[in-house]
Amino acid sequence: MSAAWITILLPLLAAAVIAFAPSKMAKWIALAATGVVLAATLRLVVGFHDWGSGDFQSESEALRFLPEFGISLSLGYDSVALVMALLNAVLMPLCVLGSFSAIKDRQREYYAWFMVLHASLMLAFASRDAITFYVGYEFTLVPMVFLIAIWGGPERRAAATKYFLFTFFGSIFLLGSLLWLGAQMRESTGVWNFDLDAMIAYSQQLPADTQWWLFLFLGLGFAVKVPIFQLHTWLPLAHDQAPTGGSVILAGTLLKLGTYGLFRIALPAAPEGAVALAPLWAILCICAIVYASLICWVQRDVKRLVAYSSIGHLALCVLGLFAFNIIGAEGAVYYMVNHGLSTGAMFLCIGMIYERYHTKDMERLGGLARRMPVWAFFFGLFTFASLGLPGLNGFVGEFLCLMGTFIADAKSGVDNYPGVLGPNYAFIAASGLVLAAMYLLIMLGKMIWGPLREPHDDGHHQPSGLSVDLNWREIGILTPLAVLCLWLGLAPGFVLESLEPACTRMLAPFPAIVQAQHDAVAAAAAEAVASDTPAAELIITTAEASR
Amino acid sequence: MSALTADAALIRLALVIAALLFSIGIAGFLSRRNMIVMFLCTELMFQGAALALIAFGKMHGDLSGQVFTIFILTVAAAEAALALGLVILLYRRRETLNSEVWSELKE
Amino acid sequence: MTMLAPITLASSMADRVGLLWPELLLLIAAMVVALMGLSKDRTIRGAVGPVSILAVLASGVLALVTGGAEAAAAAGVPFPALAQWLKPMVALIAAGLMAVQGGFVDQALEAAIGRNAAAFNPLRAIRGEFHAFALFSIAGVMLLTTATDLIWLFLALELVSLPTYVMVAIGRSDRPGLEAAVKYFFLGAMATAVMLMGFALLYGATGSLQFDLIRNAFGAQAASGGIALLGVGGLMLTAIGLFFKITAVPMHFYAPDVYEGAPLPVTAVLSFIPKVAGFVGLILVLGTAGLTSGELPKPIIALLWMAAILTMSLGNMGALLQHSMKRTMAYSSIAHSGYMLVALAAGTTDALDALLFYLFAYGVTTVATFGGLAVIQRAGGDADRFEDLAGLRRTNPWATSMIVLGALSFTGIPPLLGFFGKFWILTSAFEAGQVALCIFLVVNSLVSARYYLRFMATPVIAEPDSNATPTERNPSRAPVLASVVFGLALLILPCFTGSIFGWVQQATDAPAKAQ
Amino acid sequence: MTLSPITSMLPGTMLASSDVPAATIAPEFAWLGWALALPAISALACTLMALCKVKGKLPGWLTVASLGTCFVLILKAYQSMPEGPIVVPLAEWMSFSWGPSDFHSLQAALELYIDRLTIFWMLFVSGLGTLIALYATEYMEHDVKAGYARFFAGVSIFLFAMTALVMGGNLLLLYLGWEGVGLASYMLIGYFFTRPSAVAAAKKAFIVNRIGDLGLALGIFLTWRCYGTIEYSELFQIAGNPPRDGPWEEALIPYLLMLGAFGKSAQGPLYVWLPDAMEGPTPVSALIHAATMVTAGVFLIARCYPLFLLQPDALTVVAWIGGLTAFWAATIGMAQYDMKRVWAYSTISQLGYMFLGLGLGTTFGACFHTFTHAFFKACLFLTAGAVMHGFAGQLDIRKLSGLSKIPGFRMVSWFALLGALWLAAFPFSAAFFSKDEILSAGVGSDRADFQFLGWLGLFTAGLTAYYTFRVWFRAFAGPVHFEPGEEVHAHGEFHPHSPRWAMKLSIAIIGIGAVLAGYPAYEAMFLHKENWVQWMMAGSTAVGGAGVVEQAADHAAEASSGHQVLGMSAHAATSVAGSIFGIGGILIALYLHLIRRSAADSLRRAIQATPLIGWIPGAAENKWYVDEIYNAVFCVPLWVTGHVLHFIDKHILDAGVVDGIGSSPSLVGRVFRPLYGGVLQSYAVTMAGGVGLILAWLAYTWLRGGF
Repeated sequence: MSAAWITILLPLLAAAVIAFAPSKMAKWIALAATGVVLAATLRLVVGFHDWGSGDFQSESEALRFLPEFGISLSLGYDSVALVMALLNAVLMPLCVLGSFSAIKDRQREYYAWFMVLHASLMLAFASRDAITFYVGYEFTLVPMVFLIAIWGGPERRAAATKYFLFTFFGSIFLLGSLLWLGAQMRESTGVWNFDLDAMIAYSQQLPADTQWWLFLFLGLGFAVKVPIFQLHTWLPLAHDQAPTGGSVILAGTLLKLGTYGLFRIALPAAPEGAVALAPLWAILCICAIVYASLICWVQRDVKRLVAYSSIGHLALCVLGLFAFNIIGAEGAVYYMVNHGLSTGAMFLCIGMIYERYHTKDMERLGGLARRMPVWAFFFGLFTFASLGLPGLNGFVGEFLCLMGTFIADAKSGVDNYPGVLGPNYAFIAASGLVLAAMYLLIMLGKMIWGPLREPHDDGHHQPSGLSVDLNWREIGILTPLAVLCLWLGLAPGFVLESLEPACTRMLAPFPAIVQAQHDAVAAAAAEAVASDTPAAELIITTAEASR
Repeated sequence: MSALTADAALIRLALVIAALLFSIGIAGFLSRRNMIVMFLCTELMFQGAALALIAFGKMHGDLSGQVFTIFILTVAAAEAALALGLVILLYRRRETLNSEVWSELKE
Repeated sequence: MTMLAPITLASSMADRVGLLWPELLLLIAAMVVALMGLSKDRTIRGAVGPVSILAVLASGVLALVTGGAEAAAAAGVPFPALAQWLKPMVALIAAGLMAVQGGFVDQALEAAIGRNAAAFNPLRAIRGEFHAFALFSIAGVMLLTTATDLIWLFLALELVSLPTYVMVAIGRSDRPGLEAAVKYFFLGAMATAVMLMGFALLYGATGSLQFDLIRNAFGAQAASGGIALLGVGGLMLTAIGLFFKITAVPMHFYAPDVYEGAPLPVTAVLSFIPKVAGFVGLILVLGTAGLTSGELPKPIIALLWMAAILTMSLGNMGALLQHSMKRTMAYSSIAHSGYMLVALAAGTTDALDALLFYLFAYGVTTVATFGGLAVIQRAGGDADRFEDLAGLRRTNPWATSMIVLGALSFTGIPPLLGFFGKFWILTSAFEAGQVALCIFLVVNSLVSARYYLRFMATPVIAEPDSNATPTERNPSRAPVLASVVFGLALLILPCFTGSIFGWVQQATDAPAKAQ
Repeated sequence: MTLSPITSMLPGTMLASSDVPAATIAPEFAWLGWALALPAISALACTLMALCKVKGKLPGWLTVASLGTCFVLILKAYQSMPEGPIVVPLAEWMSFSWGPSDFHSLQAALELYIDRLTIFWMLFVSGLGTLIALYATEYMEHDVKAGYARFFAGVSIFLFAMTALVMGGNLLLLYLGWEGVGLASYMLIGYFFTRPSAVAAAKKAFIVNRIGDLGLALGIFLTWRCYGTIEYSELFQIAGNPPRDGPWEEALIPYLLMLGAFGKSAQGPLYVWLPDAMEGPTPVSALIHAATMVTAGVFLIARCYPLFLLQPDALTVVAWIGGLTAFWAATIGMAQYDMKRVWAYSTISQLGYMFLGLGLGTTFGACFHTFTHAFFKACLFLTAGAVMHGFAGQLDIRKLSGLSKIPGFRMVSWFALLGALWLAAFPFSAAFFSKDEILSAGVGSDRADFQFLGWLGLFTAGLTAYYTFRVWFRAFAGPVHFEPGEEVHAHGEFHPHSPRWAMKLSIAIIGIGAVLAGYPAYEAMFLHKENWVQWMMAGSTAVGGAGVVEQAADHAAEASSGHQVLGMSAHAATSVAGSIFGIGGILIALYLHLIRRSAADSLRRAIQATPLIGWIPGAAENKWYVDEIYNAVFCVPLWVTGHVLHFIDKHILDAGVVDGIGSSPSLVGRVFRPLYGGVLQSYAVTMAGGVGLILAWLAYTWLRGGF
């Protein structure tokens, strides 16, 4: 059995075992399983065939699952998928470890759901087939809903319901679009085929207006998951109410399914549509950056603050994707990883505080650097990673996304990769740099600096039975993340290099399309000038604006 | 030709009667509250259909319509048995044949 | 004019007896079971359930073994291979439904008789007849699949319906049950009359009751300028009559009340058996007018289209407002009929296959869910409020898991079986160009998620209200067993959807060959 | 490279060739990487020690040792450095390439770009860094159990980042250092993190700097867009080529870079963070917020001078911002009572001079002033630190007097005097020459606006002298009087404790350094040798400006007939006027703050009593209410917007739209509820009606002609 299969089947097996194992054993089984999965994923990385190729590289024989529909369960990775799988594999054991003391009741169910979540995420990242991707993508909902609804905060039921319905809303659009595309393919080729590469190859041939609709719906599907501005309201609630482990995975990898889906399916499948809709998406993204940042500023609940910050951060990531150039695309993928690590780590940190004080209210907590210096160090580190301090991981992705956006117009001089965005978008998006610093430092100022404030209403400081500062287990959770943050910030070279072929492949159809669009606008402008119509001025203005 | 004309007229008449029977059945079913009457109305509808079958059979010179009618009669009889049994059960419970008393299940 | 067409009916029926072994087995079993139920010996009475289940399973196996698509084709069955899929499928799910009924017996009386505290009363220990009726109904569905003419269709449909009326009425002779029965019966009779009128018009339009002849007549009419108005009217009335069976708008109004009033296991039966019958009837009747070749008269397609949209939407919207689980399931069952009507409206062979598969997925999910719900009860009725599920995870984790799985499958969450049902309907409808229907379908899935979430969440999350009287455990293990078997099937069968899809496709392949 | 605009703005000079020499790749200098690595290692080690709660002075000594080694490495580089700039590749960092030509790659390796400007900057950065770290080993000793390791981790991070900033071979590495020093600054300003004011100051510093960083980042993007590279070695070679982009984009580059420089160097509208930054421990104020970090903006412009030279208007803006900031900060500095705050405003003011110099085209003057300023301002801060250390945090000049007469503080006082004289640009002090270089370029300019800026600078020099000596005369001279500050730990009578050897040694070395900083000028003046600083500028990217000044200096030396100011050469005129302003300021301070201290108060009262200008003293003490205005104009509206958006998000978008849509199905479902009324006949009627409706719809559609 190949390592790829292990990453999916082992968690499922573990879930089954946990369901019948003694309650005390549950967490250890989960930890062992996630550890093995991490090892298997590392094995995949080591055994990755060809770092220079952007193609999906098969890791297993295709299981002809539903031959009538051309659906096969075949696992494979390109470097982007592999990086995302690795991110998930790294976060999972840490989440399990982080739940050791936090989850006291219904442990078996908790860890079993976690394993199911693990498997479906791994399936989504490893799928080469649209339907199996969708299976993994969609099934993540179920364990997550239960994780939120059972072990969540006081508003857990509302949060879980909203999360479920809202993201289900998105994914039915995704499913609908995929099936529609499959049916179209069947009509023209005579056979059903849901292989992603084949679907994308087919779909790129579709006429531009068809692609417009296709991208609208595919994009809508992923937009909910990302979440894109105006479709985001499920996120603060879900993050806020989820248990720590759930929040970490939600922020760390579940949201990435949205951006990964854009990267893997929506953008390459409907490049014409993507180009046509890119300004709309970009405007939503830059709105989200400002909007989420300002809302973060006035949050009292630290977890909610970090949740809102995810909206802004991921908007930047999506902006990078819509730059349609290699810098933006690689930046976006890198940013996915970074956001997963740093935001995940922040949620872990907040969880540790919550376990000790049973509050996340920044008005009641403060100055914890005095009480918990080690925790404060980690929290500060991840905060700075999150606000994009160079030398830490966040910066690399953020910088590349912004730069990709900045140069993404016809004049950028990037012959191969002209785009439809450009400096105007980047200027506004870059304001996020300042705003993020603002709210994150306010948070830091309240949480770790200043005079010590602890909630005293429960009479004693350590109702949790935990040590004052972090214990070794907690340090062990945060240290790998901290090391990764530093390492990815200081030496991004290898990862960036390996991402390049896959990004190049994804971007292949874009230059011609964008160029054609620019040419068309320029031609229209020229024609208008030549004929000296009254509309000439308007068209020229539009043409200039589009540059 | 006259025989044919007479047949056609007969068939038309039979069909009109069938339609009337069916319509009366429906109208009765919708308007009456007595369960026995309601059941009889459904029987009327059945018989309307049966009459139409016979008329059409005549029209097509085919006997299967009549065969069908016999089956309809049989089934109607079975249904009548069922209906009467049910009505008795209901009557015992509520001492009335008014169907409106059975309206506790609703939104 | 006076020359009569040769009566081929009797002879052709005689040929077909060979196709009917499963039904014969079921009819015999029904009688045996009815007699066993009269026995004073408690062990014999107790064996009624297992015997029924075995009989149903055996009939399914028999259907597989005897098969004979060729014989059916020779006998003029419109979809000769349909039975090969439908009979075993119905048998399998019916076995599950019978198992869900396992607990359905006058427990107090049985116990009293066991203690010799009460005399045996065959009128109250109704188990025997009850199972016999169920078996009759199942036999009716099986008969339907090999129907060759309208008479057979009519008789088989009545064989399906009449026992269900009785089951509702005598299931638990309490007031809700009786009310349900009276509504079900009278409205059902009216719908049957409408359907019969449709048959009459069909006969009038084509001059035949046999499907192949009707098809030929319609084919000729269509070739020469379109099917006559009389024929269209006949198709329409027939379809509307059958809508009652499948609880499609506007003939669905009885469903919530009847499902709520009937005892839970009967509700389970109602939500599956008549539905299969109705859809098979629709397939057969509409098949005469070109269902699978996309040549249905436009008004019929429009009717199906409208009915599909309304049925999905009204079903799901209605379900959102309910407190009774059975009532919710009634609306849910209406909505699922709507999904299946989408396939019917799409009108391709592929869509038909999708429908047949969906029936299966729906049936399996129904057994899993109702089996799970049947593990709790209350004195004098079902435990029917959502709140009754609270705390179920402690008292019965298996049932809880299965309810969750069932709800997920109903919602269409991959990779459960229900997802593949929707998947197939959607792809086929997309392929047929019914984009609007697809959009309605997915939006309705979304709406439905909300109330299925209650089925998922309440047993897992909610804690029972300490003031409320606690629910009782169903003494029978059969429902939970059925639930677990079918619930696990929801998880496991998707691994074999490839084979199942192939099987289903064969069911409708044959007529294409025959033509 | 076309430089015609700049020739027109400078007095009759022709530019020497301002082409930056091509850089050679010199892997053999890889040992210079240790200058980057040592502080990094020290930072990591100190962080670990902080986490492990190491008690003792080990972190301090480790930092001093690593910084000292770093200084030695720089010295060695100074000696062995070849003529032209070199590029030392160290490692990969971020690199992309997607095509064969320019504009198809983004290279940002971990590489060093070493020219004389780099070495010059690193010399005083690492040198002062070492000394101030040494000073801090003693100054911070009362925190050995609390934040000692954390403090030195911050200092090490700062040195690492500053090294990356100065030595980095591309703009992205500069950005890394840029933000890195911001982090260090944040950590160190907020060192006393239990004080809310310190936390707020740290936050403010970082955020205001971030605004500048935003400009820098965008400038980097735009640079890449225009030139296809962000590596200095390539960039400066092709900077004069017609840019790839339109003129608009190219013109914007220096403005964006400038924004970054203003943020880091507390200029123009972004100066507000620096005074608050004095919440940090004094060594930090000396090192980061006076001597080194704040000069990063000067460095940035000097480094990217070729890009600025292409846009003379941008340089004009730099000059104006610098000149006005110098004046503005001086006015506030005159009214402050906290010694460190005065020095902070003086830092802003002096940085303004440097920017003025950059804008006027005399990078030499600007860098020279940076150099001298680093020493004397560090000296002033360290003496202030010694006072603070000795008087339990007391820095209010109203509560300190005559410190020079207190035993143990004599040396401190005299070095403070030295620093004050230098700050006041007392004739023949080092700063006198460096300031003179800048102001003469303004006064001697052809352009009226530059002349105005030059005279404004001279006037500001007078103000500087006044407020500097106001502090010295108040605190160090006069009768002995003191009140301890808030950080009194011991009970009983308060005894000031005088600094011990490490602090004294550092102060002494830095003080001597301040004196020696003038040596290049003396050398040029008396030995007629080339000014050493100017030599250091030559061949660097700042060479354009240096070339200009070289010519200008030649002109001045020849006392050519043109561009006479007040009948003298611009240099001479500036020197004389500067001396007059400076000594005048000192004399006024002497009268008001030493001879008749009551006169100061009565003057203040008199002004306050005068209508129209009565508000001035109070406003000046309150920093012209700039913070309040910023708060009202930027912070409060954004904060309110945040609340409004949060309300919209929570109650309108989520609870309204989303939940509204979510509940719409059940609302619609409610409409149909009456149909399920429970009566048998009504169901029959509804069914029949439904059938009728559907049939009617079908008939209607059919009649209308199709489906």
